[in-house]
Amino acid sequence: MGARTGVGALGLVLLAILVFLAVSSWSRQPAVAKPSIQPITFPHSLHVQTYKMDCQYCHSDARRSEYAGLPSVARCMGCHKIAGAALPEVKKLADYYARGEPIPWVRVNKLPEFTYFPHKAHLRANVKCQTCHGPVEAMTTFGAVTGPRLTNDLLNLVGLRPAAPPLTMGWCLDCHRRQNATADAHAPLDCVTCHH
Amino acid sequence: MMNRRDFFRVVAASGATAAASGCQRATETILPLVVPNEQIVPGVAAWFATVCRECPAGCGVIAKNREGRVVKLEGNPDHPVNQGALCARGQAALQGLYHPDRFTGPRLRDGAALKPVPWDAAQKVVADKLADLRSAAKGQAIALVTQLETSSLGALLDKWTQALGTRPRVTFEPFAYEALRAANRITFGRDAIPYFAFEDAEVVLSFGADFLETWLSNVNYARTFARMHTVRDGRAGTFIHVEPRQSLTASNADEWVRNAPGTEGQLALAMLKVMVDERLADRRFAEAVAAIDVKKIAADSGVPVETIVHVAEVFAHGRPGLAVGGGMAVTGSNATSTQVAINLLNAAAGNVGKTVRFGPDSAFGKVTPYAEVVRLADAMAKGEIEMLLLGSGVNPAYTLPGGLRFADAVKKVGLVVSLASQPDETTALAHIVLPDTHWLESWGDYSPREGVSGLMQPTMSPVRDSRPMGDTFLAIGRAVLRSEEGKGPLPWATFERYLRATWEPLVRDGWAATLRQGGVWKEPAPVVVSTRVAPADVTPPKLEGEADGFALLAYPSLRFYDGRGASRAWLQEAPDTMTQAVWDPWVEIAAETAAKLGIAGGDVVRLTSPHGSIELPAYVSPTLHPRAVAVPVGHRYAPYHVPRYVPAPSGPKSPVAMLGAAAESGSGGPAYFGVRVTVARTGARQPLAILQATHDQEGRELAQAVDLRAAREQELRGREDHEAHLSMYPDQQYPGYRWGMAIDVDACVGCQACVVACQAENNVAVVGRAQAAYGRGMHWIRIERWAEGEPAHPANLFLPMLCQHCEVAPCEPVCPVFAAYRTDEGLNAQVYNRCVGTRYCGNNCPYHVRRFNWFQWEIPTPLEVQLNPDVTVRQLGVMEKCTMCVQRIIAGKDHARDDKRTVKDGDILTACQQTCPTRAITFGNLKDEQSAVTKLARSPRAYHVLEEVGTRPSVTYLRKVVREHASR
Amino acid sequence: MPDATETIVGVFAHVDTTVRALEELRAKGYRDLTVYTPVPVHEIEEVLERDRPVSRVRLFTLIGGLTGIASAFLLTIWTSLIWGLVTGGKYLQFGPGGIVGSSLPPFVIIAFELMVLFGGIATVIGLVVLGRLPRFRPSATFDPRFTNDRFGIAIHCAPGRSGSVREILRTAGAEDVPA
Amino acid sequence: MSDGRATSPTFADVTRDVARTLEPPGNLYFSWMSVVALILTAGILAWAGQIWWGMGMAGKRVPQMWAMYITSFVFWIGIGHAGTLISAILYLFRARWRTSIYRAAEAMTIFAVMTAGLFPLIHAGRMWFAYYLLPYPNQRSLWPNFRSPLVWDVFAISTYLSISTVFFIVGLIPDIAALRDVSTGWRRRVYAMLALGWEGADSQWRHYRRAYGLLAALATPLVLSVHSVVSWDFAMALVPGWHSTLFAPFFVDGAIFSGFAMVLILVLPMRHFFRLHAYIQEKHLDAMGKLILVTGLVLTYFYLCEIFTSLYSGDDIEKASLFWKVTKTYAWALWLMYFCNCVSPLVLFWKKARTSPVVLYVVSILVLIGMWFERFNIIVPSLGHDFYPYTWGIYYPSPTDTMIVIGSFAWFFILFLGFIRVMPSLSVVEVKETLPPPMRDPTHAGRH
Repeated sequence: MGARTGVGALGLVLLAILVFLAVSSWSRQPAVAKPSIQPITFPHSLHVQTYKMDCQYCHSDARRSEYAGLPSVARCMGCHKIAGAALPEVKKLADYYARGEPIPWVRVNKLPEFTYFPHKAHLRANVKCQTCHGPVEAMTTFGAVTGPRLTNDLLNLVGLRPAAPPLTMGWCLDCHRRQNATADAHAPLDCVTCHH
Repeated sequence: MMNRRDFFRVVAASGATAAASGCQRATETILPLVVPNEQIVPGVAAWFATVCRECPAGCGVIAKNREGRVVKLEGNPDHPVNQGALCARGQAALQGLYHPDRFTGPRLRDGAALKPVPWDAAQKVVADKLADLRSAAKGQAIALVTQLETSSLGALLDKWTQALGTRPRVTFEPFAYEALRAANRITFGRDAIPYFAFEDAEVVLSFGADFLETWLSNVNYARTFARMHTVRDGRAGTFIHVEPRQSLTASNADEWVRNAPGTEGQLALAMLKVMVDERLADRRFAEAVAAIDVKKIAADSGVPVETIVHVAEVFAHGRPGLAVGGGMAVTGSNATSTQVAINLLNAAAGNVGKTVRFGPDSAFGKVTPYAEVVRLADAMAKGEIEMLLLGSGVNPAYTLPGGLRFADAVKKVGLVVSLASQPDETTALAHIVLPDTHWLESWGDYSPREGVSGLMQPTMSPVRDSRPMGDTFLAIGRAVLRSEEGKGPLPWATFERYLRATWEPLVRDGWAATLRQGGVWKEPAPVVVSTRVAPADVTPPKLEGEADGFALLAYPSLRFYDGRGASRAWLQEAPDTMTQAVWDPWVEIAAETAAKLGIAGGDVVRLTSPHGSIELPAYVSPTLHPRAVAVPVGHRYAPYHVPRYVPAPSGPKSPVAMLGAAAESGSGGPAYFGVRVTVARTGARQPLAILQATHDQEGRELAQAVDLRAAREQELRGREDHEAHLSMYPDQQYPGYRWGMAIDVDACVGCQACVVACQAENNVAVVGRAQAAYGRGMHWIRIERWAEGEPAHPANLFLPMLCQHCEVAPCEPVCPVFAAYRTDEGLNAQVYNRCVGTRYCGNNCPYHVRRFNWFQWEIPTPLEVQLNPDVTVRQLGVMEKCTMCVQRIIAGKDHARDDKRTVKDGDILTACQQTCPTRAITFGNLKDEQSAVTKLARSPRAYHVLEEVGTRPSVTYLRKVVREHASR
Repeated sequence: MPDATETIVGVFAHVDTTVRALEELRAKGYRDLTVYTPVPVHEIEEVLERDRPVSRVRLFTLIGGLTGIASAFLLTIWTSLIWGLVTGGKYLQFGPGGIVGSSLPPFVIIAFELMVLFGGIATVIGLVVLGRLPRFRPSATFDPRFTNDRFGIAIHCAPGRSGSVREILRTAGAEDVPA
Repeated sequence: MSDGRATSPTFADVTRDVARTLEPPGNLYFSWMSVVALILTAGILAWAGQIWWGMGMAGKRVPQMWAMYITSFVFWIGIGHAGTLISAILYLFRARWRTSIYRAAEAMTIFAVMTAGLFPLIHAGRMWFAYYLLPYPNQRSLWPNFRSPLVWDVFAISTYLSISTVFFIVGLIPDIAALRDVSTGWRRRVYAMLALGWEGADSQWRHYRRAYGLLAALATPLVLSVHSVVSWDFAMALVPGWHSTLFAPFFVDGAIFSGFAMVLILVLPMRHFFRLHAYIQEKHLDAMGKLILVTGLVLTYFYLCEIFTSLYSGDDIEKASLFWKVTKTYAWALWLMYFCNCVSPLVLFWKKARTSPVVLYVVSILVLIGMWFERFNIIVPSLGHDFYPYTWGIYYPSPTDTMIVIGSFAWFFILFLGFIRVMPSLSVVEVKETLPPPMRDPTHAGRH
């Protein structure tokens, strides 16, 4: 019947607008990281679970700097001179060290250039690494799903609110608000704390 | 230090990707260090102390190193010369370090061009030539010219010249104040330039000394001058300045006396005569002024007798006072006698030993007199010199008077070797360039005055393929002498070894601590001098050129000094405070003269002296003495400025091109005040890029002043209560801190240091001449000059204007997307990534302090390496403005939280505050009753700019204090 | 069309004849009429609207308008409360003791605009729904002349009464009564 | 129709005459279209250059961070006022002379608002982020600032465009149906689709009439509000010369003034080329002339108020701003505006002038020039001489912004020229309504 088609047409127009908005909000945002192909297959799970190493043993700058930092090749070699020296991946490491070259790790977690995320302040507030980086301790190849996704935005638009993927601004804010509401914390909500 | 080279390479690579990526999705790699460097934690700044070598003042500097690259310079708070402050030139030194034109390695002349060549080959050419000359016993045909090197490098080079048997090294500084030394030799029997204790003076009487701009040690003297001159507890010193031109220093005087050019010495004697006559000075000085006719001097100088009497009285009553001579007053043909007269004034007022202190003598006393340079140039012209070695920092082809014809003379030299790190007028004449490292990449030491020895260390690995000058000379010297390392007269492997060896006995095992402190300082024993009083005679200055010409005042520029600073775009873009002109050089012409000759501002005029001619656009000045024209020294462009920022200049622009070669007879110094020029219109027009539309406040009371007596009275009574602010809306609450700033207009001298410091700290873009002229400059802070009173003799007020961080900010509610909003801590925030660029905020800001990115401003490589990693580089189309250095606030809070305490005064210094030589800017927490800023905000002198608009700014200004007698 | 009825159309050239036919038909008890006019004609409406309720379009408008006002205030106040950013010293925040601050006056403008927007769109929806638009096939009784300069009356009646209806139409002055 | 002249057209005449305007156009039309399209292309290229190289391509600077784009934005929004005013307010007042021009005016409104709507985009430094102004749930959890006049603009203009369009389309439905029934071929199929199956049945008319009335009732305050909201872009700001409560009525009046001028500029050639003298008669021109005269006089009054309040305020900064505008760099623009807006409409006091198409056309063009400069004078000189003497400066138009502004006229005319060839530019239904309804018995005629 006529009325129903009219409503349908209107709905179509509305949907088109929504899709446009979703795509436009999503398009300029941090990249969705793919599971990475690294120059050396580094199994986080083995180091964390089997050898019980602390994250900060290697990412030692996290507690004192904006950046968590990567271990120097020398630090890797500190253990791997002996440990697992015969393994093919460790040999790659030794090669890099011998050549005095840095290892070209592929970046997984990335915020936009205009966003400052100080690791130090979050560690001081006892935020777990996994909160943002996911269950790295269980990953053999580090990968992450971060940034907004179209499906999430669409669901968001029609009123369903899926758990936002990590490292979007709304997700950061939600956590800060939760902290302020529950803990005796002062998680800042000033834009300039991260955007300056 | 350490092996930072590899690290720098790594960071430079990732920096480049960061700069290129707008919204890139390409795979990005992150590179770890191969070997950890314990000095550097990525994301955390490391600070290295060194000494600024942008001019011979030798201020202490600490360099902020982030990820292996220096991103900011600050004054070393422990250094006795600058005590933490830095001038605009010091702040801009980073642009020399990362200068796009820097040589990327040694160069060898091939026809008109300089071609890259390996180090070994280049050094071999030099060594071979040296060896040839030595074997031909032509040691005296080898000349070495360097800038002022007071300590180890100078000593090493002297050893080098001795070992190779060359002519003695010539130290060349264009501004070396030879007349001061000569006069002190005459009056006090000591060939030295003393320390002038401005801080202890009650009255300062300056004869042309531009001590707030370039004179001797401008940061040191600005700091001490502020201590003497700023109102504290109702007391303030007085400053009287005598100069034909209203310079920046003259503008800061309580009383500026405009005299006929070259009559300063006679005026000093007239004042001495008045003091003697009024028994304000010892009778023995009567002998010196017996022949003085005050009335005649008044007539010659154009200064009324009453003024002479009044100034003399004020000066004599200062206990102690201080008379200083400088600028044009002491570089003319009568320079030495003028300074002798000033010395007598000091002696007669009993200032010697009090404010004129021998002992901590200035390093300027060690400069080879200009007369020696003239002699060398003559030798060159005669073909007696076959090899000329020029150290870095000297640019004689640009700085020597045109009358000397240096460029012609140098063509007669067989081999010209330059160690300059970037191309200039002299490297254009050189055959070989062996680029020196920048001082921020170098080891060294520098002693700006007796008792102060600054130690220099590399603050990062070299940006370009360059070698320290000392290393180059050691290598060449050994090659010539055919000796090995560890043997012979030059055994040291590197200059660093030599430096360590020199310092070893001095610091013993305190090397690391000394490096951290930036040197060693102790108070040298004062030297007592006796005054020789003799009849003084200051003849009128002899000026070359036509009698009806105008006396040329070729004065050193605050921004460029002798031209060394001019290759820094930051300095080009920071306006000259008096004219507010950027980029272009100009000739200042008195309004009367301009009217007579039919010259309007921006008309290109030709100035001609017997020695040369230059063409410059005119700046019509109502204040200049009508018998003079003034041209600043030091304007030049670096190759990368053209045509990026300015159109290519036509012909020379430096006034030294018009100066004569002769040295002043008394001292052997150059005569910057020595010619008369004719002024002729060329018919062309080149309007200057002037940032300030008008110097008239039109009654808007932006910069306010209060009488000294009233200020004293207010100080006693306290501030009258302001009307309570009325609003229908509840006030904003500040749960934590509330940041605010206080700016003392009385202290601000208008030196532009804050402007450049802000530019360095906040990644503020350079826009070039045309854009700046069209109101598209990007500075977050500007120094305004407001002229009050009669146009020919105005009182100037300097008003630093930056975002006022208003509590009821007009810019915020108009922003549709919350890009402008007010933080919980009272900052007026601007979120760049949210900004859409409607520019509504920019219209609605009554102070017009918001800056818009009209274009994607270019940052020529490798200047992008300097960018502060804590501040976003803004994209085209976004608005930006002062953030009160929010990145520093965040860091300061972070440090305080590490110590489990709240932020207190001094934890956070904004970049402008940190560098201010006169401490005019105070930043702090307005909620803290004890903080300095709170106290200043409640000062009786406090006011807000455009208070009636009701924006309730967080920046409080303190009125300038004017003296009753300042009328004239 | 159910077989039980027959449809008769009368084409008129004049308003007064159309009105006359309508009055006649109504008097005879014919209620199932459709009148086609190229323009709305006051005289015809007078006859037709005599015992009909007012068009329900206005209800759509009212509901749309009120929805607009409500959603505007909800949107503006809610977004202010979830992140009470301060601009120009004005704010609306959750604070100690409930909502603090005041920046409501500007929200009235948003409310006004949304009232008009939602009201207008609802009106059109009302028109579409009540007017049974759009139609993809012309109704059987429609004649293209009706949008130009002719008036039409379509009567649905029991098959046996078609004769009398035709008679009424002709008598009233119908130009044409197609079979 | 009361004068009941013998020449009064019949219903069928109306349908035929309107259908005639939609016949395939001649060479003159196409040559005009190509000229306009060429200018539009230049404008689009200029805009592309501005997006690529930056906002600096336009002549803006500190202190004139707004200039010709916002001038043109306000100008076009103002033009967009006449259409809905005619169709809504005059409808409610039952001003019957509106019928012959209202379709063209409404189309003009929509196209003018569409043109105006481009300018905020052209003006924004990062137009690719303009969607930040729209309130929609996003992953940033961030909403626009509803306290900003620019967000009010977004709401006001999008509402205005939506309601005007709805109004326009609703008005078009019966007309298209009429055209459908007299046309053939592909045109018929297209019209059939657009007419939504309108048949003119009483069950449609009753809702239609009610809906149209309600829309008119909603649109009436909307017309007044839109330019008020636009005026608040200025009135809410602090700038001397902007910060005035006078602005809302001042802008609304100016908008109507310029809107009617634009209507005349469009309708007079239409009347000439389509030979619509029977429908757009002298009395229509007379009524339009009167409206222009009245709004012009009111505008003059507002100008005087503006000067008076500025002088009477005792605010030195306001006074300095006024003095500067009247005597300095941009004085020529101000005096041009006074001449065009205050002096030139005075000629319309004479009935001869009001009924002369040539005079009306000249006055209308002058009024448009004057009204463009009015906005220019509000924006550029006010900003150029505001609170802070340090930054006072002169704005110079650049080739880019000049070309874009000229291009906007091309954009508007290309839309309008296209429209009049595919859609009835004269309302079939409403014109018929104003004609005497066909009666067999003439004694009924004239009653209403």
